[in-house]
Amino acid sequence: MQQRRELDQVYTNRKLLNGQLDTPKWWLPTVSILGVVVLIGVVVIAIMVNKGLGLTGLARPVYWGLFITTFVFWVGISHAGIMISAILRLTQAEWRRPVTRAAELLTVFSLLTALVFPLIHAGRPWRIAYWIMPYDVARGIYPNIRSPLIMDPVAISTYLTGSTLFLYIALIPDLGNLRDRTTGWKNAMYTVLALGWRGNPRQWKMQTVGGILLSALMLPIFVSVHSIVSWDFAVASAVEGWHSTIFAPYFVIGAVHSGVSAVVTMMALMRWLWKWDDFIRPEHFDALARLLIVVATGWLAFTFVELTFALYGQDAPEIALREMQMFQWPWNALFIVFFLTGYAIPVPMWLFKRVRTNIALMFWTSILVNVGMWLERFLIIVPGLARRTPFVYTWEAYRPSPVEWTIFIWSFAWVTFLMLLFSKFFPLVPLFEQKESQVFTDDVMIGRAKVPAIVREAD
Amino acid sequence: MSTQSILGLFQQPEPAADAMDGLKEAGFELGTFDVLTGTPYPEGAFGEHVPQHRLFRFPAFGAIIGFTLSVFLTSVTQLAYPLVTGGKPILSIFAMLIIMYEMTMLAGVIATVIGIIFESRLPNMKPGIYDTRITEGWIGVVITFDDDSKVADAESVLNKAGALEIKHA
Amino acid sequence: MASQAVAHEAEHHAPPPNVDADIVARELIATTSGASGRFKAWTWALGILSVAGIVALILKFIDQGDDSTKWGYVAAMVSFLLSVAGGAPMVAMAPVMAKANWVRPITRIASLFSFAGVATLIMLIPLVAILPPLVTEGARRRTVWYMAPDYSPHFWTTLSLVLLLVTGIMLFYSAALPDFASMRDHSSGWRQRLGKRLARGWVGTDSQWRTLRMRIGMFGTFYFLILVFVNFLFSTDFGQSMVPGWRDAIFPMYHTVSGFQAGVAGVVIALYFSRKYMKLEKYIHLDAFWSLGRLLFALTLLWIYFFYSSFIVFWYGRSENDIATLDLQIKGPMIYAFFAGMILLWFVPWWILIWNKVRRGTAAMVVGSFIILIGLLLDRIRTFVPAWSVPGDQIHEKWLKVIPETVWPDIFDILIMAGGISLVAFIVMMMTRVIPVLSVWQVQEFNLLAKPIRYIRGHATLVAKPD
Amino acid sequence: MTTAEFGTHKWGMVVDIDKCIGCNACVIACQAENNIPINTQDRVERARSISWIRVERYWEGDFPDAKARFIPIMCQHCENAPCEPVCPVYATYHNSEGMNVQVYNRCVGTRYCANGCPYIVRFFNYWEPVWPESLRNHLNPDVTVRSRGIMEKCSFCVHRIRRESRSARSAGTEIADGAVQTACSSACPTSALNFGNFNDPNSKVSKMKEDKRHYTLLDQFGTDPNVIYLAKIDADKKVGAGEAATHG
Repeated sequence: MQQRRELDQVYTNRKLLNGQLDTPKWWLPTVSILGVVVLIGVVVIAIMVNKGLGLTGLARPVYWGLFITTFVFWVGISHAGIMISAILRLTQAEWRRPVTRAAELLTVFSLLTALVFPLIHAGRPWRIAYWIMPYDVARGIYPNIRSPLIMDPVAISTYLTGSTLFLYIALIPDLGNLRDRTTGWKNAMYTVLALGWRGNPRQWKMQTVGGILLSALMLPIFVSVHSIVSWDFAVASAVEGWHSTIFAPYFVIGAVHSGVSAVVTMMALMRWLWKWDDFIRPEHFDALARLLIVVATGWLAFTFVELTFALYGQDAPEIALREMQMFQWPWNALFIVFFLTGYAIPVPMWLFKRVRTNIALMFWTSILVNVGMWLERFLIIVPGLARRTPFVYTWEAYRPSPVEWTIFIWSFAWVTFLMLLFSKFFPLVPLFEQKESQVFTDDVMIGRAKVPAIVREAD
Repeated sequence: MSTQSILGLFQQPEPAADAMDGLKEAGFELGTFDVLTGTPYPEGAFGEHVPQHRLFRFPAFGAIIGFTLSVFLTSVTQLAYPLVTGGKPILSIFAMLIIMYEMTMLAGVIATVIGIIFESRLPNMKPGIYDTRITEGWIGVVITFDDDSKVADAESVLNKAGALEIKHA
Repeated sequence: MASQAVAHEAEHHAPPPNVDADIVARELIATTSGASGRFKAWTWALGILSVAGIVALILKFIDQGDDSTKWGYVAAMVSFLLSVAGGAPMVAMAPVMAKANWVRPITRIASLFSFAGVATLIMLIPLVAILPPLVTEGARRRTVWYMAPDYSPHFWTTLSLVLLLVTGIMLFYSAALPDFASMRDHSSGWRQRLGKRLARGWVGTDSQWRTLRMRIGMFGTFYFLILVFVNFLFSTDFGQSMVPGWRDAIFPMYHTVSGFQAGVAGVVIALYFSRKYMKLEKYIHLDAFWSLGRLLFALTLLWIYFFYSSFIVFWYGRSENDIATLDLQIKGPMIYAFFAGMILLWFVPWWILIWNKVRRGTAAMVVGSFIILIGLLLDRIRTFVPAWSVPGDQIHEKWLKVIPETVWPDIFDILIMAGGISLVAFIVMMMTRVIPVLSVWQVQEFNLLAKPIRYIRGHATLVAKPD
Repeated sequence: MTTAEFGTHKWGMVVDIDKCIGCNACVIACQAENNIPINTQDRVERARSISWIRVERYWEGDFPDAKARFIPIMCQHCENAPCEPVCPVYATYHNSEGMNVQVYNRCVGTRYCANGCPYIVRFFNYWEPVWPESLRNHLNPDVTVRSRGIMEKCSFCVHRIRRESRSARSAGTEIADGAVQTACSSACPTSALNFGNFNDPNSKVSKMKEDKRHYTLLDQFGTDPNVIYLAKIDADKKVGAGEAATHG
């Protein structure tokens, strides 16, 4: 079995580094097409900043629309990374190994994208220097830390910094691997990045202990980020649909739901694009789907409690709002789609092992989930503002403008673009974790049955 | 006297472990010889001496620094610019708590990362003797000497354990 | 925390060797009989206390049955018992779902707690009788039963609690079948007869095992769902809806999570004592304490998270509802109970359990668990006592106009609380006489699946992960 | 905490609904005074019109005895304003004279404040404001012209207050009661809108707000507004008539 593993490592290197050592044929065309889309998006953003937010569909009383929805959506997606790599690392789930890095990447890039939206949705983005770089000692003007819009950047940048560093630490051994496989300028680059990695026990121990410690530290941040995002809405006592104490955990579990689904989507793509069939295997999808069933059901429970307590007050405006959200055109249609795609279609399907191990089905169901989760945020934010309370004297619904839709599409193109660019230079599957799982897994014979087993270090 | 080191390469963990044992018997003191692997092995798998580390101090220090900084930042910001908003107290502790929390965690994480890099003795621009096959699953046993007299018996130990190749540097 | 690394070095040794299956069965079944004198004394004391508590409950009902404002402490007690006795079996379930090996030996001790649901039920009965109807003097108070008939909260809460008890016992029993069988084979006297009757002809055929696992999974899932539902119903009907302005969507979840926390704490305590006084060091590994410690730590953080989530929203939104709630619960007379609860439920355990060394030991773990339980009791008091102290003619108002007086516990309340807690302990202790405190077959399975091995030169454990 | 305790003035308004005839003079006056861009048909249709004060019309009772009611609504200058704490740049805050002020050059246009406001009296400039050639020279020099991308709202005609306080200071006197009038209050033909200082116990507004009929809008949000409304007197209701007799 030693023999087999030794062969395996060469093979693992060859397969998992195929993105870096030799470029797949589809790579360049895809990246260039995405690049064009990204460019268009950037141009549209520039036009909007230049001409003004009149180009959006926003109108009183709906002052926040597609941008904030998409912002929340991407922050939600960013919860994939730490969910997979931290929680599953702490619970020592073996099947996390091939997806940890991709998940962390998704975190980093979706956060980068999310940060764009609050920026461009402001009336005078150039003035936001006041609160991204806030400490204007010269004029004695300081930001208002009581505002959730200050807590947001703080939390998100904390999360972004943390997960970027986390990503890098976990990347070092693979950088060492790449250094050994490359020549020329690439070799120089990897040599510098690998910081002179050798793989002696001390370094490996730091990898394991440090990984666990970082996970434990990232976990509370992970929870806090989306909670703070949810407080953007929950603190507004005058908006019935928003002012709910359950929002923090409700948003977090919703984020995990959409984030893990996004990871599933990405795993399927990785398996197809880079032909990593023997590394990203059906059992990984199976495990993730099991996790998703639990998460989705928990999320449904939170949704139920949220709704119950919205109506609990039995105040006319609140009930009117919920009625609008669920039974009035166009919200009712969106609500039905949201419920079907967010829960009613995927979760019952995942109950069958045949679906859980079918990559194509998992791919599509996970995409459905994210459609639903985006709609959920939309249905919380926009009808919440388009409420029909006393003194709201303009009642027509908010309709997103083409500009908003373009920028919305841009965000997806942008994330994918960054992912592919990264995949050109760094492995998407952590090689050393892959090899470690081969060292640490074994088969034991119990009676006649061959059972997969894991080596746990004794301590 | 010149510090030099030799690297014995093995394909299997067992002979590498034998080599480590042999080196112990041959009276090389711990720390002068080490094992290089392409993947983490369970602790003490090669009978190597498990390295000490003080990693857990770093996040603690970082958190303390971050916390003090955040207390200073948030409170001074509000006191230096005392504007009343929404009837909230000038020093709104419950709003401050959130930012204090984030900054504490951030400093903790950064300190931990610094700690990991420092404790794994990186960055190390002169890693010393190495072989690229180690990242292909080979296992290297590296011995460093102060005096060249012991090179020979180190080599003999490695050969006895069945080293496929011995590199000098 | 650096010292942890050193300690880690010190205790870096081979894992404890496995014990043969037949020895496991004999030794574990031996623990049921031959109770020590100290054990007997404690059981008697607790039994007397419980009886006293029940008597006090009856007397209180006769004496103050008409005045709902006096019953806050009983409500708090029910919530507390529901948390401990209801939450503990979850400790068995959740990791089993995650196929964690360390939990196998201790599932029994956790599921024993479900019998203590009897105590919860006993405490609930007078409360149900006293709970004000939905409609008082023509005005319907705010509940989750919008237009439902008047008896809904009373009926459904009781029913769901009974269901919880039944499901818990079924969960226990379906996992206990093989042990009854081994009692039938290895013990004598009434235990043997009991085993004979309850083993239902268990011989351990393949199909029997399959149905057993299926049953455990099924009842476990049911138990979880019902438990969440009970927490939801009780916290809303016997808590929130008693206060006009109290509208806190997170509270049911808060109640559930702190319930799990109390459950884990209870299990840790039970584990500690059975390990110490039944000489089960061989079977209850420190690994179990370690994992439970991490679980407890996470739940401790969750508590403060849930609390803060609701608090910050109240703090920003200044609507009457929010202010009324805050004034009643933490600004009002209950502020001391609140802060004490916060310190004991979050800060102290957090600071104790953050140390890996502590989580690897037993003594500090059990201290932390006791602290958590005390904190939880205080927390329940500060939520339920003010809630019930709202006069009956106000509870259908839109929001709370005047903060009611603090209700101090009278002699009845103290007796009832002491009785309730000791009743739980009493029931669990008695159950350990009936059936081995550790599940025999699961200890055997644990030993089967986890083998200490030599990995090249190092020591390790090989843990099999069957589907 | 509230700012009324420090600072000599606590400006506020008392609106006597009973006197309001819904003539919209206040709206026009405000529009002219505060350089508010013209609400073209397009802007009104897109729900992007700006009116710092508006007169809402609502019906009471059913046909045939339905009654048309009017209520002028402007920024309520709440003591516990939901709009203030959410602004990341202190662009809106509570000043020492009890007013909820909007600082245009700090505003970055997150529109968070507008979401928080239950009275919908905050407005966002979606475009650069434009006036027809004929009106270019009619702009009020005391009032900033708001550029696009920022919020604006009723300022209680703060420039008038400043003018009066300046002249009073130079004269070495206090601001006399009634000396400061907002554009709307001075334009109101029936003096339904009354502006003054609540800190001065014998100012007109302080007296008026003691009226039995006084109430504030949406008090369930606990915003504690500085705009007090006096309820409509219904001639058919005997009780109301009695109150009306005591308070002219």
